[in-house]
Amino acid sequence: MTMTEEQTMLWDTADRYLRDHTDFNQRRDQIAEAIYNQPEKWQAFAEMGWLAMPFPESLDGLNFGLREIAILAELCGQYLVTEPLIDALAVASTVLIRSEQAATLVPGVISGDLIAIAAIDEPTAGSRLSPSCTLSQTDSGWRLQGKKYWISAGASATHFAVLADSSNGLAWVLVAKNAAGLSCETFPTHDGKGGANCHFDLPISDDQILLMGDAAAEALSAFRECAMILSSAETLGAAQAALDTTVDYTKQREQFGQPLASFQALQHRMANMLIQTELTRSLVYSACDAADHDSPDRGRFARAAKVKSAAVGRKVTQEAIQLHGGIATTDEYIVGHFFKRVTALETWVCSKGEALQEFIALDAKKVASANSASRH
Amino acid sequence: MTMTEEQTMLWDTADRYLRDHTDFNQRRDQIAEAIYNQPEKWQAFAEMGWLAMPFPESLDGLNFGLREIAILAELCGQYLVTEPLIDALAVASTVLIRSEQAATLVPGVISGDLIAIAAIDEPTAGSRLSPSCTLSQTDSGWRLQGKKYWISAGASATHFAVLADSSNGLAWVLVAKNAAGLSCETFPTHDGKGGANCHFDLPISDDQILLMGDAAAEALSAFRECAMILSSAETLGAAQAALDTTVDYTKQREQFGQPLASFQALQHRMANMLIQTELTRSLVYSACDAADHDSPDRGRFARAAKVKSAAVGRKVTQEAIQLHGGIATTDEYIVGHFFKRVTALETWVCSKGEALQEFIALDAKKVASANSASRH
Amino acid sequence: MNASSPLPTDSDAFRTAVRDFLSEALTPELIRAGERTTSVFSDFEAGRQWQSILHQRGWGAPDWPLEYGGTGWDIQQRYIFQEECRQANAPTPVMMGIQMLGPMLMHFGTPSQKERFLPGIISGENVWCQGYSEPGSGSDLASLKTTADHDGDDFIVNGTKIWTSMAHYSDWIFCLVRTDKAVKPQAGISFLLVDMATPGITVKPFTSLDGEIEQCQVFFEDVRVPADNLLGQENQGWTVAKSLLEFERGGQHFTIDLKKQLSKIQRMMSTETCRVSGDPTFAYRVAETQIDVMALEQTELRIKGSLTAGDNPGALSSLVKVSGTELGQCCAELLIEAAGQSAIPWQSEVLAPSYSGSTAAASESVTTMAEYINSRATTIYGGTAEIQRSIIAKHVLGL
Amino acid sequence: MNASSPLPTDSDAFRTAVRDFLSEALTPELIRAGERTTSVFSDFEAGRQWQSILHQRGWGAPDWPLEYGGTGWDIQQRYIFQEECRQANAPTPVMMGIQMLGPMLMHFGTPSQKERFLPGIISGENVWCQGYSEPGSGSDLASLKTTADHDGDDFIVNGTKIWTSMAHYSDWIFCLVRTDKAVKPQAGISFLLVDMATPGITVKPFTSLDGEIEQCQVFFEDVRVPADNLLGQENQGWTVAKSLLEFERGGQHFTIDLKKQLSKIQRMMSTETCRVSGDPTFAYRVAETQIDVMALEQTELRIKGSLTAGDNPGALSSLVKVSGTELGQCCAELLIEAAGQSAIPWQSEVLAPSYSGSTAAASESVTTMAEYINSRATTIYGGTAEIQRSIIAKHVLGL
Repeated sequence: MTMTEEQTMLWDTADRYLRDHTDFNQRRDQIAEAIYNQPEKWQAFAEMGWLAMPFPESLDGLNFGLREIAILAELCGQYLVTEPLIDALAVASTVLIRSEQAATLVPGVISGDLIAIAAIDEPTAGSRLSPSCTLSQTDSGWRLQGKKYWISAGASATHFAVLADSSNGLAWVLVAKNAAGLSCETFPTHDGKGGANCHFDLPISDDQILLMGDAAAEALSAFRECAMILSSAETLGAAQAALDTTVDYTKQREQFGQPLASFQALQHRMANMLIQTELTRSLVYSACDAADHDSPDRGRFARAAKVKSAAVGRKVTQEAIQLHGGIATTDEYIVGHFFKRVTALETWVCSKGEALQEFIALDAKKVASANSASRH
Repeated sequence: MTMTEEQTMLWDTADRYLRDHTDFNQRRDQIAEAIYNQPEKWQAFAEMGWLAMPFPESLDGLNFGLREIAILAELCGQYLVTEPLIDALAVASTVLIRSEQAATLVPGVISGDLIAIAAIDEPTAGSRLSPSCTLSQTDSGWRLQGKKYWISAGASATHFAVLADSSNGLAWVLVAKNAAGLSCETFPTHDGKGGANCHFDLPISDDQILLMGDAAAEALSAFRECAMILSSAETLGAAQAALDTTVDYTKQREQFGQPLASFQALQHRMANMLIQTELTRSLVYSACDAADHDSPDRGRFARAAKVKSAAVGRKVTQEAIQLHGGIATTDEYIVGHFFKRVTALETWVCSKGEALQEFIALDAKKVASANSASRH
Repeated sequence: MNASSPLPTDSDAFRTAVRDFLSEALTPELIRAGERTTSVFSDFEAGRQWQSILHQRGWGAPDWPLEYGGTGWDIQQRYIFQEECRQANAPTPVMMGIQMLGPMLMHFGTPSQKERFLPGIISGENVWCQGYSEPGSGSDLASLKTTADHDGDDFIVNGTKIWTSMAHYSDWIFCLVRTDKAVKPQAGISFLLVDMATPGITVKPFTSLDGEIEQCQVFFEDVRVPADNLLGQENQGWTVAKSLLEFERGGQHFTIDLKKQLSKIQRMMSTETCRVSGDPTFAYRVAETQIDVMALEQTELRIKGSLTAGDNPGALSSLVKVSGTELGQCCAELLIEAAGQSAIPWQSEVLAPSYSGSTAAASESVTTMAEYINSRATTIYGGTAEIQRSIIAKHVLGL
Repeated sequence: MNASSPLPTDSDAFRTAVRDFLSEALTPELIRAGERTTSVFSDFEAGRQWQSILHQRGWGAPDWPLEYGGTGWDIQQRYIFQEECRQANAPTPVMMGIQMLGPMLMHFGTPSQKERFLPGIISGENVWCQGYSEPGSGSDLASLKTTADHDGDDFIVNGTKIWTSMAHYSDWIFCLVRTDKAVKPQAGISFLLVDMATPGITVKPFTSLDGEIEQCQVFFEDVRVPADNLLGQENQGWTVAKSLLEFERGGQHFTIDLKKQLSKIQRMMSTETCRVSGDPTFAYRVAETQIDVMALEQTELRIKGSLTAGDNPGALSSLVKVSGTELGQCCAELLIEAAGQSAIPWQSEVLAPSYSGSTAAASESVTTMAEYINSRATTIYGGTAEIQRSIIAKHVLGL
């Protein structure tokens, strides 16, 4: 029940690379210059095979499971990676891979050239599940019209995978960021990922339409589940790092002639942080396993992991700031950045509240089916 | 904004009487013998005028407000009074007083001879607001049929004020406990008040029908509001007493060579108990004032007090047990009894959940009317 | 603690076998004793009877090694067994001998001690209680004052123990006593096994908050105990006890009971007469608790996994105890809210397994109030939640 | 603390007068500065301008006594004034001089100190910052190390102060310095008023977590301060500071802002595009927060009542600060959830009062993320929540 040898190797390699290539002050400078994805880092990710992990060997992928990708996500949380790793992998492994264009697109993902980011949020009355952005047939072919806003990591995208409504139901459409008819405003975000707001009004060729109808809906569902799990894993990594930072700091910092760590009220609060972080860890890993083994409970586990990690990530990083005191409120100190990243992850793709509502719905189904089974 | 002189006097007198006439071990013995209302105590309550407080001078009452009755309720919480004081006053001041029989009945309440307890809960699908218990007209007159269960203080009742459904809407019916056709099982309760389950199937004379239709519904609403406030006040008194007991105990009890009270983690938890108890106090007194001044916000305040006191009473008494340790889990030590009483008060007449739902409904109404006012 | 945690894979055949046994062996009265359990222990006589039945089947102590009468089951099977017992409402016997003393006897006992005591423990013939806490020594156990002085080949014990569960039913008590006052507190403690029938012992039962009797105070006045009854070396009692505490914490599967409570809550929520059935926040709170229970279950599995792999789960056990007991309190709160006013009656007599009459409380809420009240003790006994948090702070976080 | 708490009775005429003044005096730019306030302080220049306008109207320091330029309003009127200012989105100036130093000057200052400093404070001409905390002395303030040594008629100050809000804009600083190292920590501290233009002072601003600059570190290197600038007796600085802390805690009306935030949450909940509009649990959480805010408001009124009656509200002030700040954090959480993904853009430039263009964030969520981030600091500055709880434990509960 420990990590497999392969998983341990992956963890160690990724941990070493990120430790060696992460500098907190440099990160702040880059963000200030609106650099959210360093080309040399992204290239290194590609070379280490991270961008190939979810794909089948037939597409030159490494055929890894979510459990392995979650290792990267956890480390992204720990090292405050701003590169669009989980963003790009979540879309590629659930939407691009399902399309007929997979064989053309996936190599670009693996090489690092194609960074497709999901565009699902809208400023208007549409929801992430039923968009008001439309893909419609005109005399001269398809046309995509509408707005997609608040796209996390959108500043690093080469393409957007746009969720739209069509006469055939949902559709996923791939649009290059530099396409004529796409006006895209990028902006900084507090977590350093860089975002984008997009207005689409442009013709779409058939090969840009990735999926339509049921297949698109299925991909949306898979994408959301994948995003829930990866955001949970990254939150876990950030929470653990915030806890570790706090433990280190309180051991060193003295007040009233003794280390903060010797105050019982603070000790018990750090114990709570550990308890909650470990409980979250169990759920996150189990959610990965449930997905990788296609367990009938996979949907419940993904949502449970999302709900728990969102609550715990918030609480643990808030406590980390409080236990540090003043220093944690400056941008120059790392611990607040875990808090900011966890805050952004809370609402990415699926909020805690949405996940909880979906958990209840899935649970009611499960109870109903168990009851009907027991009646037979 | 301090208590009026009259209120202070009332508090001091009641406090002195209850302190002098309360013995914790005696209380346990009495409960074991199923004595929930000591006749000599009840007589003393009557003589001190406590049973006359809510009634107008025209009925020889003292014409006090809820703020004054809440002082008694608070002290009942502090001294773990098992006598049906708030139970009897809540019904008498909202239901009996509204009836045509008030002039006949209230003197009995004031003298202590008539103890009418509200019978509203039902074991069947009816709710406390729309009973399945029926008052119906037969050839030979009225007939009351149905069950009322889990009547707190029911063991001390001389009469039940039964909420029933009739062809004219709601009805309040007064039934003597020894009436033929009423089968009443009394039972002990963990809070020492003693309860009753009743099956009614008996003829009812006109003078037993206290209220019907809109007047009955109005009385129900007044009764519930009064019960919410008095249960909040009693909860406040019990929570304060549990806190005081805990503070005293932790100052004396030593572990690891120092008083428990010197451990910071425990200090901060006791500080939280104080903070929450004081916040509750403010709401409870304000709810009384709102009711006594017939403020448009009286309904919101009553529900706010109920919600807050239920949450705080639970938390504070649970913490009191935890901070004591083993000794608090025995029936021989007082602090657990505050917890048990607060637990019973949580669901009496109106639960925290119901109060919260009603608060939201009232709030929506308030927002809507404010909006419509601002449009004019 | 970076262990991956596979989901449980049921061994269906094993489960069926257990289930078949239970449906045969459990009488209606035993089942009622299980159903009307309001604390850790079921009705004492029902529990003793059930232990004897299990022992006859060879299942008296599934956690013990085969050589001492264990079952040879793997961890998964032991979990399934426990789960099925709870689902079938088997009563819970007094387990201090099996769960706590047994493993320590195996580890520290002389061959003759093992031979003398283990059979009576597994058969349920000898019921044991635990004498650790004293009136002045709760969380600060090492400050205990009960003395055992040498007198020829015997010890003479004087002092008192408190919070001794089921002492009034017990045949034996294992206790910590002070054998050296000159050294620092933990170094002068020994571990003694004492026959409760020895002259000089008196037992004063306490009525618990729920009105039942489980806790006792035990008084020792010049109680003569043969030196043979010393477990481990003299003045090494703290080491023996510490391993016991570790074992107590590691061996618990809280989620079996938690899941059972959650099912009950969900059943109640879906009945029309339930006060909370229409309240969406109640459903959300139940769902959040469910998620917490899932997280704890997966953590228990991680620990089981590391036990299988031979690792020391260490302070993760404290984590499980804190979360398990606090989630139990949370479930008890949800249940009391779902029961509402229908849980107020307090009828001790209906808790007897022989009672089959009607109850003043709603039938599904007969035990709810007592369970809620008793749930408050779960974060106090066996090492308070505060002590567990301090252990985590010290041993996991290094504070 | 058994005070009864009547509901507030509004003085409608007064409220109307204030409202009329505000609607005349507040320019669109000032209002935008108020709207886009993300912490305690609005845009500095807008705040200074507003203070000057208030001063011209005679309302520069409503809490001050009439003789020093106060308004003579009763507590209720001051509350209404503050409420109307917040409702109208008036900017919040830097208030350390008015709220903190002013009262202490009146109490401890010499006649010439009062004459010299108070007019500049109330007019907004002289902005003051507070120099208490040091890098090694946060909660443990008495351990501060900045020294002031006698040199003729002057003090020579050396050391550093941290978390000095708005020091980079301030004309003066009031600080605690050590004037006697031989006595126990609290006894050797003095209270000094220092011109920020004095040679030897350097200010290093910090970027806060939200990207804005409010906090600074101030360095003193052989800074010469006239002995006239000593407030109170030498070595009595702790007494001066303590009364200041009391004043800071007692003088706050948290519920004005809390109610404003709750209104905004309710407005957002009722819009179709809001992510939480259909979520009943969100509505319940808002309601529970509302109830907590009502409880705090009634508690503030109780304290105001006892102030009016001349009593010392004592540690109830700590209670109000803990609850007020923690409820503010709770509201900030509800807001961030209501805003959802629409709050992620981080555009510093749009916070400027002169900015009237479009924003990447949803218009109602422009300040939401920054407010949420900054809310975390409210339980740290001005005495952490932990310190407040310790004060309550010690001074109210006597632990």
